[in-house]
Amino acid sequence: MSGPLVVVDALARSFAGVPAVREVSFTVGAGEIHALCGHNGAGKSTVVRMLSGQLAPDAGRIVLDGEAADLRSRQVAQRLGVALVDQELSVVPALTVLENMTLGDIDAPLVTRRRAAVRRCRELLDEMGLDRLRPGQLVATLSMGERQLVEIAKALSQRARVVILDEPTATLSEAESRRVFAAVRRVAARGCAVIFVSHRLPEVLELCDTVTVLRDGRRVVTAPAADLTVDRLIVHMLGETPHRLETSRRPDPDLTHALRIEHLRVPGRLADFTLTARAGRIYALAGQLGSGASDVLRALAGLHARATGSVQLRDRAVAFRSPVGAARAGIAFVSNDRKGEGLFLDKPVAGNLVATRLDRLGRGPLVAAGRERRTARSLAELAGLPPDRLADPVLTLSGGNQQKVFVGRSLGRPDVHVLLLDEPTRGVDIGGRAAIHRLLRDAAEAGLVVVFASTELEELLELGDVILTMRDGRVVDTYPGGADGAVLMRDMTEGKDAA
Amino acid sequence: MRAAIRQERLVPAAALLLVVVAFVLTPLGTGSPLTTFDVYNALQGFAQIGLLALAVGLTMIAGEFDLSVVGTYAVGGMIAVQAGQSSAVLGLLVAVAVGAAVGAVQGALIAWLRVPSVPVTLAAYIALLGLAYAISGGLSVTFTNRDATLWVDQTVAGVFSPRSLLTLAAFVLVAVVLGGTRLGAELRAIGGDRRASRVAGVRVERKLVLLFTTSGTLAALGGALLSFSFASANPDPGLRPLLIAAVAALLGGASLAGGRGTATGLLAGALSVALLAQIVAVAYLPDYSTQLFYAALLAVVVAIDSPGLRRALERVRARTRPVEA
Amino acid sequence: GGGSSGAGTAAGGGGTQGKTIAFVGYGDASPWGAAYNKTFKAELASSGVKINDLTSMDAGTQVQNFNQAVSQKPSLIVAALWDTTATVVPIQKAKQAGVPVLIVDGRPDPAVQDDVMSVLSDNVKLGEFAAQNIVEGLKAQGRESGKVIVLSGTKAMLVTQDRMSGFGKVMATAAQYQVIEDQDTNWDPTASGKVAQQLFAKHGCDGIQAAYGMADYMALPIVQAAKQAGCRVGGTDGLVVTGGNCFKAGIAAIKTGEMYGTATEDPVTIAKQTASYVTRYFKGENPPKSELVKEDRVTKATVAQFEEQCSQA
Amino acid sequence: MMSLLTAPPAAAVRARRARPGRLAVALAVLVVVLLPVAVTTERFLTLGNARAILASAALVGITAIGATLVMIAGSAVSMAASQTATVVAMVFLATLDRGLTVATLLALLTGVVVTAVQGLAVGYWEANPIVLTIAAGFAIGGGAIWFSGGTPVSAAAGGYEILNATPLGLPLAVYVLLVLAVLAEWILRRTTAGRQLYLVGENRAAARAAGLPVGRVTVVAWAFFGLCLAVTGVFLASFNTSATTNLAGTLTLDAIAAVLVGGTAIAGGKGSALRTLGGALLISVISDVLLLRGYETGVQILVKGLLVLAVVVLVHLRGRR
Ligand SMILES: Nc1ncnc2c1ncn2[C@@H]1O[C@H](COP(=O)(O)OP(=O)(O)OP(=O)(O)O)[C@@H](O)[C@H]1O
Ligand SMILES: Nc1ncnc2c1ncn2[C@@H]1O[C@H](COP(=O)(O)OP(=O)(O)OP(=O)(O)O)[C@@H](O)[C@H]1O
Ligand SMILES: [Mg+2]
Ligand SMILES: [Mg+2]
Repeated sequence: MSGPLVVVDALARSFAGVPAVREVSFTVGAGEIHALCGHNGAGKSTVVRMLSGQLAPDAGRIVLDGEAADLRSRQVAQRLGVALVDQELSVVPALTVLENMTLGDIDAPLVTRRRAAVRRCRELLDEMGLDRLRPGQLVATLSMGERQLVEIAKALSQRARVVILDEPTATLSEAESRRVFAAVRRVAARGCAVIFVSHRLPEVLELCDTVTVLRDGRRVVTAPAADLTVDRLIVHMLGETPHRLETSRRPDPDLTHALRIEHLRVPGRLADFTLTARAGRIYALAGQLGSGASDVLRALAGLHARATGSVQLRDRAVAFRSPVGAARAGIAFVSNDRKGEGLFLDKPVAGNLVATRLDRLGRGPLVAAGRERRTARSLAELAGLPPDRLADPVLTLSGGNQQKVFVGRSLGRPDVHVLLLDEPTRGVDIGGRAAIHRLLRDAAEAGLVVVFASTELEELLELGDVILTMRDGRVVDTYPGGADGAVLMRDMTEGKDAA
Repeated sequence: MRAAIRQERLVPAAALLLVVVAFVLTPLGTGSPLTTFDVYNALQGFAQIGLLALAVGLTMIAGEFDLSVVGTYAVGGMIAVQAGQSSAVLGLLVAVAVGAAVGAVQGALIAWLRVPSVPVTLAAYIALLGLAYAISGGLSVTFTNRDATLWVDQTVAGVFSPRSLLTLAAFVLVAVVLGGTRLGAELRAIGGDRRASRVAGVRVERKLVLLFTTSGTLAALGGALLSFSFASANPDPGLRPLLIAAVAALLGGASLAGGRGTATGLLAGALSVALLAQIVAVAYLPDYSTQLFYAALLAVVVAIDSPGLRRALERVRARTRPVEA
Repeated sequence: GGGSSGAGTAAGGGGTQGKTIAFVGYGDASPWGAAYNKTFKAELASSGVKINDLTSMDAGTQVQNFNQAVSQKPSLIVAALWDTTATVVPIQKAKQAGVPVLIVDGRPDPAVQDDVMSVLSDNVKLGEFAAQNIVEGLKAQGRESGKVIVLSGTKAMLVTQDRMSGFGKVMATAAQYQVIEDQDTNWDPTASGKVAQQLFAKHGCDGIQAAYGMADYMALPIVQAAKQAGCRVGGTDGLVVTGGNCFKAGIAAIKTGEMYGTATEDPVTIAKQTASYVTRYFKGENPPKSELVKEDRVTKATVAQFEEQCSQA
Repeated sequence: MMSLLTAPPAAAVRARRARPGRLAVALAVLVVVLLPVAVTTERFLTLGNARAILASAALVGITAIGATLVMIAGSAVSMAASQTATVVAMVFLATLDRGLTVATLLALLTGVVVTAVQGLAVGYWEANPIVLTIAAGFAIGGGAIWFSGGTPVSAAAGGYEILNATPLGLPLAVYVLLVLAVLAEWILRRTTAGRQLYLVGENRAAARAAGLPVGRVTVVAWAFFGLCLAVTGVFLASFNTSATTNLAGTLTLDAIAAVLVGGTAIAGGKGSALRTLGGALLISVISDVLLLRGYETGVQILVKGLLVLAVVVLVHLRGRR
């Protein structure tokens, strides 16, 4: 084997006349782990989709092992040895773990040989640290992280020459990510070319051999990871250094505006949670998946019907077992599932911005069109959205801007007193992230109680006035103002006992 | 969550058990013992709707709904009779070929143009109904091939007939194919999450065309066998066969949301519905009581399958027992 | 047993006591069926005959139920047929099993005509009556010529075919009146209303002088459609409408002059006659193998006489 | 200031959209094909025929308008429409002896309650609407026979004739259809509940998580549908002057066909009552042309089905991104 295993040569692709990828070229050698970095909408996934046979390039070519490859479909790509973990979670909840492992696999025999398949599945699960799962278990019963791990295990198990992972770790905990890295390294050591896409820059630098940075569909640089630092990567991605947020910490002493949560419980998920959250401050729930952090938010938002306990806002009891009750009490929720539980993707940006306040936009049961337009426009301005996109479907916005719409929807509402956000910047690039953090900071300053959950250390430290670490459905510790990242990480992953 | 896996087996098992028990207990009400003929006749009823239920059920598993099967059923019966006057086998083959073609065309529209199946199959149903009318002049057509009529319904081993055996065979064949090959999982994957199946490498389009071709074939076969048995073909069977097939598929553990169901479940569903009709006949219950039974059974299916109802119950439970360790 | 008249020989004679009838009629969801079933059961209630209800609403279930009836070996099967050809084999099976069969309402398939007893509506006659109503009505208006539309019941049924043959026979005797449309509206009142609307648009009020709706509930929508299209109905120069299967609303329309006439085939009369036939048969009185119910033509002149009879359904 | 800044890109966006889509072309083709056939059909272009087209679209149209709201709200279709309309007609006729107003109100109440109850289950329990309405159809149909014994219901008294009036030559039902279509469109576009219908229909989980009153909005849609069904039932009753169990015939599927031909998405979130009106009229025109051209019943239905198929595919191609 002489030349590189994968040659991407002047690949280009546009959507509706707007270029998403412009003449991108790079190569990946056998055994190399090659990162693709870039801010949201830079074109990473578009490159990935062309490489994996989901999307036809407008121009350019892909050469695999010295031969020009026409990747017409996923099947063709698989036959040529390209395995994929898509950016979107792509396991089917209606199937078992085992069935998912072999679904669409061109090497799977037409007639199922069950015993052998179960054995192989077992091995793969163990390798991923998923020894608690049974091959016959429905994926619907798995947590999001477990599902992601199943998908990764599947891709890594295929007899592939090229393995592409598009943001595989976005929903994973630190510990889970480690296992994935180990597996990726094993696959690379076997002689595979690995293409790895992630927004988590430290992990990129740790895992990968080479990094290609994309910006606005163009390749900016390709360099050995050893020659890069996080800061230099960011400069490449954005073309400038982002300014860090300075945080103001002025607590509102007025406890009458507080959100009082007492003994909040969700059977099987949240053991006991008590917190008095004051207006004007941002509370950060630090916890990996399954820690209960996101369950606190979901319970408060009325999405856990089995939640018990007592919740008071401004000295009034909150009917928190239904979303309507929570909303009526003044609680707004931004889910971590933007597509499924967040935006109305086919509706225009303006319609999404006003979706939750239609009842306040007119007299009685009517919606006043003029008021609606004005509200949408001022919200777009507030959220930093391009005003010329107000009439476009949200679907056509980049991930970062979609998230701004999602957050912006709950801003400037006199009836909202509490803002709950689950992973407020999931899959959002650094620029978009800073903008969203600014929005949340402003919201707190305006007198809202802000509570968010996150798995990202940086975000927790940057945004949280009070940080609560959580693990196994309980609060591990509370850090009012400033905390050490290492301490947080230890709390989240090991709890107090290890201390 | 876990209920999902159990449900596709629990519902058909419970439905069948319930109906079988009721069937066995009918002598208590009527005073006359059950005979093998009662079982034979129930299986005849099963033969009448079984293939239709299988066709509808399969499309449901893949997250689609084929309304046109009842049109294909009518056209299939009509063609089998008209083309089969001299040779029943020929008639059967022509009918099945037409059914397959009709299904394939719809499948192609649904798969390649990605039009949802309800609009397409509704329109196709109307057109097929018209076709059945047009080729028969709106009249029932008599099947003069007496041998075939007698053959399909002759008693085999006391309780079976060639017709019910063919229907059973179709179920077994589908069960083997779905259970023993990748096809079963792929069908459920398509119904469960189409995008993910595509990303995983399932050839969704081809599978959909295959699926609708199969449902067209099964429906036409069902219609043909029925016409042979009746010695006549009726251009307009009405919507009832479709609704009963849907009831059978739903009792068989399939769900309109897709991704759920097995061939054995569908078999149990179809048998339940057929037995229920037989109970109504044996116990001399009024005809409309079948409708009320279907309504009651479907109400249970609806209740089991309603996430909001489950949540409401949980909410009540959480409120009545607020603090627990 | 006597029963020399019937096809079966086993059950006739010996009185009504202890006899069972398997009743494979139309289900109660059909209004005609409901009235028939009620009367038939009531008539035999005191006779000691046990009636096993196997009525149903569609051909498929009916075949099942017919076979079920045969297997139970009742003294007699009484059946009203949805699909005449589909019941050929079941009737033959009944014959083989020695179970006598009595067909009511529409005639059975000619292939098994000789294997059964029957009490039949006179559908040919009913068709003739309808045509007579139209011819008489048009003549009364002094018309030299006229165009007629027919909205029929399901063409696939012998009942419809028989009525059309009677209708055609009489219309042929009045060549000045011409049938210009004959549409199958499937015993569906909505469909017949809709088609009527379109036919009035197609031919205009001047283009249609008379209409035959095969049942009153199909003729009344024609009246409404004509009125909504701005056409005159009844009177000296309006549309002449005739119905069939007389019932209450039809009688009312005849009284107001909106319908010229109708014909009987009311379920009560035939149900009573069937009950009497059954009784005679069980008592060994050897009723004729096939009886026709006497049908009547109903017009304004005779409406009072049939009002009671037609208001049961 | 703002508009100055944004004008050019907005125009660009609009220009991008204004390109004739595949559908515009396809619909144009359809019109080009249909129009000559229609206008060369004898008596097609007459007042009487226009009246017939409107009149024959009226009852299916009224039901379809209601079904549009239900479909937009993401509740797909109801398989119990014809049974509900029939029962309403029976209630109306049976209570006419208490006066037209009382009978009408009772009939409307019946339709609204029977249908809104299903809406409750769909809205609050997230019951599958198709399964639920198949069950409801069986229950209503079977129950009606059980209670009535199958006897047809005749008008208990007169007074309904006014509903068959034809002001300005058009049946009253046509006016009611137009009023209901405009009312529905207004509800959909201008009221909070209407706007929320689209949101609930497009993404129910998102609407729920956002605290929108998903259940209430769904019930509103179904109640309106029930009202439309009831109106259909009342007109059916007065048109036929008596109600048998098959009174509403093929109403269920006819209404669904009209909604789909009008381009409402079966999955919810998109659609319009006025376009449903168009769909009902288009189907009516097609049937009318075929009848006027003298095709036999079978060919009429066959061609109608094929044209509905063509329209459904065309409409869908446009809706696709
Ligand atoms: N199917 C599509 N139709 C139209 N535009 C698209 C489509 N897919 C992607 N785009 C656009 O192409 C650009 C590149 O998107 P891509 O998904 O490749 O970005 P990315 O770098 O993967 O971003 P992220 O980090 O958010 O995943 C974006 O502007 C996006 O909106
Ligand atoms: N699905 C789509 N259909 C049509 N056009 C699209 C679609 N997605 C993106 N585009 C177009 O591609 C262009 C680039 O999209 P992108 O989402 O990167 O814009 P952006 O708002 O600058 O992103 P970001 O805020 O992440 O930098 C946009 O102007 C948009 O019109
Ligand atoms: Mg961008
Ligand atoms: Mg991406």
